[in-house]
Amino acid sequence: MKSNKHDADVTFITALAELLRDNDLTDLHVKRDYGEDDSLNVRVSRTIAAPVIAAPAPLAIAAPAIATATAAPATAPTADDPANHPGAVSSPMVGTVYLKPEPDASPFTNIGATISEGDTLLIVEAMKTMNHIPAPKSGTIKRILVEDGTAVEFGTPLVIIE
Amino acid sequence: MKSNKHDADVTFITALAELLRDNDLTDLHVKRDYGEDDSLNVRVSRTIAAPVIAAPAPLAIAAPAIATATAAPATAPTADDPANHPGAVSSPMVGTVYLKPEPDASPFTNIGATISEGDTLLIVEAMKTMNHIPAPKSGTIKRILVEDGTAVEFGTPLVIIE
Amino acid sequence: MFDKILIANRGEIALRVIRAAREMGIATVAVHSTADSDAMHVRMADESICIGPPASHQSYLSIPALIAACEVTGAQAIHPGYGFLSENANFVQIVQDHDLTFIGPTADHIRVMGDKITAKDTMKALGVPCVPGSEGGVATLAEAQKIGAEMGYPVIIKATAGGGGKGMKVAETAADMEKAFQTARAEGKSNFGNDEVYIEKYLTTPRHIEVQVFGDGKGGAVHLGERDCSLQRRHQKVFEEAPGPTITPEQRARIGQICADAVANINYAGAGTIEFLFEKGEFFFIEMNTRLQVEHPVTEAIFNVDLVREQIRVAAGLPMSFTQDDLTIDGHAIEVRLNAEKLPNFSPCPGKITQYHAPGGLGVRVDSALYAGYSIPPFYDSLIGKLIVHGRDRPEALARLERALGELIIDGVDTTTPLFHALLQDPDVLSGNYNIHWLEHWLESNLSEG
Amino acid sequence: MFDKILIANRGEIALRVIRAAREMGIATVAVHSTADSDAMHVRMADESICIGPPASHQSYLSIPALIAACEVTGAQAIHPGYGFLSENANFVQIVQDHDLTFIGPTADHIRVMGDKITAKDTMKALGVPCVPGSEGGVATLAEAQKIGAEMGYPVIIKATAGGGGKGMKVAETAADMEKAFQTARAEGKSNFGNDEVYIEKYLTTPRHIEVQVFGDGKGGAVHLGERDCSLQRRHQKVFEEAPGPTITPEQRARIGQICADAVANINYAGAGTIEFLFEKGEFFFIEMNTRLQVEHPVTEAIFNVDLVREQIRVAAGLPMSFTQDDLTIDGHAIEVRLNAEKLPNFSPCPGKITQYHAPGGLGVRVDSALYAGYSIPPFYDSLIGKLIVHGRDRPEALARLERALGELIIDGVDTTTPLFHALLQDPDVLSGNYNIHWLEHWLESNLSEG
Repeated sequence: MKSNKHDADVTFITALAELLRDNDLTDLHVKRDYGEDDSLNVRVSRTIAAPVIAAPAPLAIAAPAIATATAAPATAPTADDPANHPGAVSSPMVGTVYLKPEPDASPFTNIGATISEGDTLLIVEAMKTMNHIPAPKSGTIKRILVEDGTAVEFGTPLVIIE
Repeated sequence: MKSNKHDADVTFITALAELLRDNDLTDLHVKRDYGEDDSLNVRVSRTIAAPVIAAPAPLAIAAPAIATATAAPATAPTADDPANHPGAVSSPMVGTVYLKPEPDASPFTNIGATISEGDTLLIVEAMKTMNHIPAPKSGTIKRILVEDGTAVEFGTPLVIIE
Repeated sequence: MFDKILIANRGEIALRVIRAAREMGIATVAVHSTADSDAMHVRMADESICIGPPASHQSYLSIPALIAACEVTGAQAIHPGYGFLSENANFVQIVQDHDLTFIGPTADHIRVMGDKITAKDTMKALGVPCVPGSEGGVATLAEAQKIGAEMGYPVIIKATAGGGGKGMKVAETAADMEKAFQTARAEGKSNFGNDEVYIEKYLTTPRHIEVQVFGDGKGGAVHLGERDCSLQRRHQKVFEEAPGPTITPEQRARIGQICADAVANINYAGAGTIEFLFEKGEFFFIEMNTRLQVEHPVTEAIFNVDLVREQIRVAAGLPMSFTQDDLTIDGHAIEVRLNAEKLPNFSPCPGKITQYHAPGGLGVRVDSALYAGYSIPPFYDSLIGKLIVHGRDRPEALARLERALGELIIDGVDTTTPLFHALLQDPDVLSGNYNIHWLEHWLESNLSEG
Repeated sequence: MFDKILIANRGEIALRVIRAAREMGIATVAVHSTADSDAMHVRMADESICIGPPASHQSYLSIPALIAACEVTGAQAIHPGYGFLSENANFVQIVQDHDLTFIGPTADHIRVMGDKITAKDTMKALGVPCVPGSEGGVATLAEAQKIGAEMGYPVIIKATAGGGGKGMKVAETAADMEKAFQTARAEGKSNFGNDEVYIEKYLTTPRHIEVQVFGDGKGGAVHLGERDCSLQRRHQKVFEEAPGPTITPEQRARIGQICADAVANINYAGAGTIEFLFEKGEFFFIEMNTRLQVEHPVTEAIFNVDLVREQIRVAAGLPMSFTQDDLTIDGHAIEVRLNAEKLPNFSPCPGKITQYHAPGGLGVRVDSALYAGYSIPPFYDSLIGKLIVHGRDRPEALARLERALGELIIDGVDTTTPLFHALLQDPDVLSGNYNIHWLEHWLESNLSEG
């Protein structure tokens, strides 16, 4: 019983902490009465290591933006950049992506499909050569990040396998 | 029984500490009443390493040093710069300092001398004109910061009166 | 030659003079106000000396401070740059009285050219074409009306002591004369303490064309062609080019020779600029500037000469290093003035420069005292840099200007850079089809909308 | 004219090409490795595309990646810069096979000039003076000894396939021949898989003089005088100037005409450089570089032309924009190469640039892809910038160089800047009295002490 309460409490407080962090809060008080003689009083706080990030430093070290150039999108990977996903398969070359072997054929694979290591995921065409891109591991196709016929750079994430 | 409670409590508090760390928190209070005569009051806190404030900022905003120029001494006043002394008398003009009215005469004043507001402290010669620099207040000459015959800029501290 | 010179100025022009001196092996003394301790000209000079508090009249305009600074540093000559004391005859006299050399013309030449009527009379006598106008001051309305009738309207009434657009009134027709005459007199009186006025033919859409001259002080002189500086806002030039897009080689040779002869005739020494209004193929003298101009780099670009070096040479008694025959035009150059000003009102915008990156590559020159981390003080002129481009012809120079503007990064303050990006989209600017009123009209119809 | 070109290079030369293209209104595609995502050429181009990982052979040298990058971006032509694929005939062929334009000469011209013996035979047939030497390969020691006796010692034995100083041995006298011959063969074999050698007269203190040529691909060609690039360390140029301080106008006109005629004769297209050793008034052909050189800006400065613009024009089938008569020398120019290298060993010094401030003012050009905050990656060449100065004569250019070096600020990494400060104190550099061995000797006696 008590152990159950502990587990329940930890789960609850964990949720609060996540809530705090996800919402970038610094302080949270909760007083919870579960019934007679059964109450919980929680305070969760957090110091954001933030003042450091302000400062003129980033400005000074930020790279110059060239006014007239229609700059390429920033390449710095962010937390939710699919390229950082452990199951991401990146393009090994510059080229044009084809998801189907021929215009009228069905795609090599689909979201949700189960694939085996070595199966062709898609084609990257470069220099009129069709390069089959094989699955580096077996698993399930979670996402397809490119559209048929689009250009990709070296390193562009193509699909996510889990 | 008690031991069981301890175990349970330790497990609970360990879980709280992990929770704190995983969520990057700094402080956590828990007051838990499990029923009559059975309560737990926990505070878990954590100091996050601070020295983040270092950063390359000062470098980036530091002014360029010109390699070939024998640059003038840095003019930024420091804590023990006499110019910051509340009793400092600064030169109101560019020129050459003379501590004596004539080469063979005695100096206008000396360290330790008591002077009255308006007394001549020294002369700054500019454009062949001898400018008598008067004491802005009465007091004792604590320091004479310039030598006879040297050049001074606007703002150069000359003497300190206390 | 001098061992050491003092530069009685600040900002990019002080830097300009330091650069020339350093290349000649001459040591430099920078002077500065307390507000300019960290300024680039202070850092770049061999020595520096603080001459006063921020206010110009107590520092950069303080003659005793400047003379004393020479005395304590042993500087033998003073380069005045432009602005400040550069056209102050009294200063020149005092410099000479202290056995120092003023790098520029004599006090007499500055005095003569500093008075509009004397300047015009002198130039007329030297054969320089002038705007038809009254011979000297016009004392009465009746006389003004007589002159207006003879000359043909429109005419302009100007205060003899005037400047900066004050004390100037246009009479479009005879009916306007009375009011214009009285207003100009009143403004002259209240602004300059002198109600004398003169009358000139009024040109409707002239260009501002100025001829660069250089004299050796001993009766020798050359011209270095013209600059077209018609793009002005409130009588302030913002975009200058050389050669002038509408000036023919024959026109250049003719007016250039007239100007060179004129300054040779009076034994003028050093750099000077004779400014004209130019309309329908005719030049009309406005005034002579007895100093280096802000826009001198466009002339340097197309002739591959260093005008500041030449000023120092002549001041030291050396002959000029070029003759008229050496001076042939190579290509086309444009300068734009980068001001720390916020559009659309051109309000001054001092502050800290967080990032600075100058454009580079072929045919690009930047004259600026900026650096990353520098704080532009609020006490002085808003000119923070000049971007000068040089190409084989005008289209190449225009393309290069646009390219270079795109590379320029000045962060932390607003600048006039967007104005030039916009101007480079305008067909009139691209074709060179503008006059001294063009920019004011353009600003009205463009910038107010944004 | 092209709408869009791809630049198959990085660093300052990629920037150089982007600048020319932008001034011509041509869109640009930058390619880059993953190590260069933040590089200036990526930021400056209209579009950019990542073509591979840091290693050059998988990115900047990857022909399939470059062709694919053209295909996906629609670029119609490729500018190779210098280095990387700029003299790779196979690449040129593949570019053409994909209906793209290579901005440079034909694959055949690159192939002919890429082989030392074929190049020399071709040039000799075209009337270009060559170092006296064996006619083709020398198979036996006996033959080598016979040639040495006829030509007179010293002679040099070189591997046909050699380069970079490998497979080259000097025989000072007849007694040295056997050893030198065997060693050169062995080095050729082990380094280049080919033991064929040839023999040339050995010059003791020659200067490196190179003639800039430009062909229209249709039998028209001009020369743009010479550059003296004798100041070299381990066969790497560090300081280049034009015109050559010891070349007379007559020598220039004669060798220039010979070179222009030679490339006209073979319908050469675009920029090329014919390199000579120069000793006692005689020119001896070394090799022809069928591309833009690092040091091309000194030629641009004294002729006021844009060689990259001209390359693009000719590649697009347009005529050259100048004739030989248009090309007159104006002044003197010097370039110094700023490398991220630590003296005295010139060890590469990649790292983060904490401060960057380029020199400015009259006659100063900076070609550099640096900016404050940029990290120089460790994977590529250590050249991080070029400082080019232009003056009316050599002393003015030297003084300007010293002045500009004093203004340059590159903090965070070591650079070769101190080398140039030191060289500018040396009487031989100031008088132009140097040859291809001078710098190595100077470094031995100067830098090792420090």
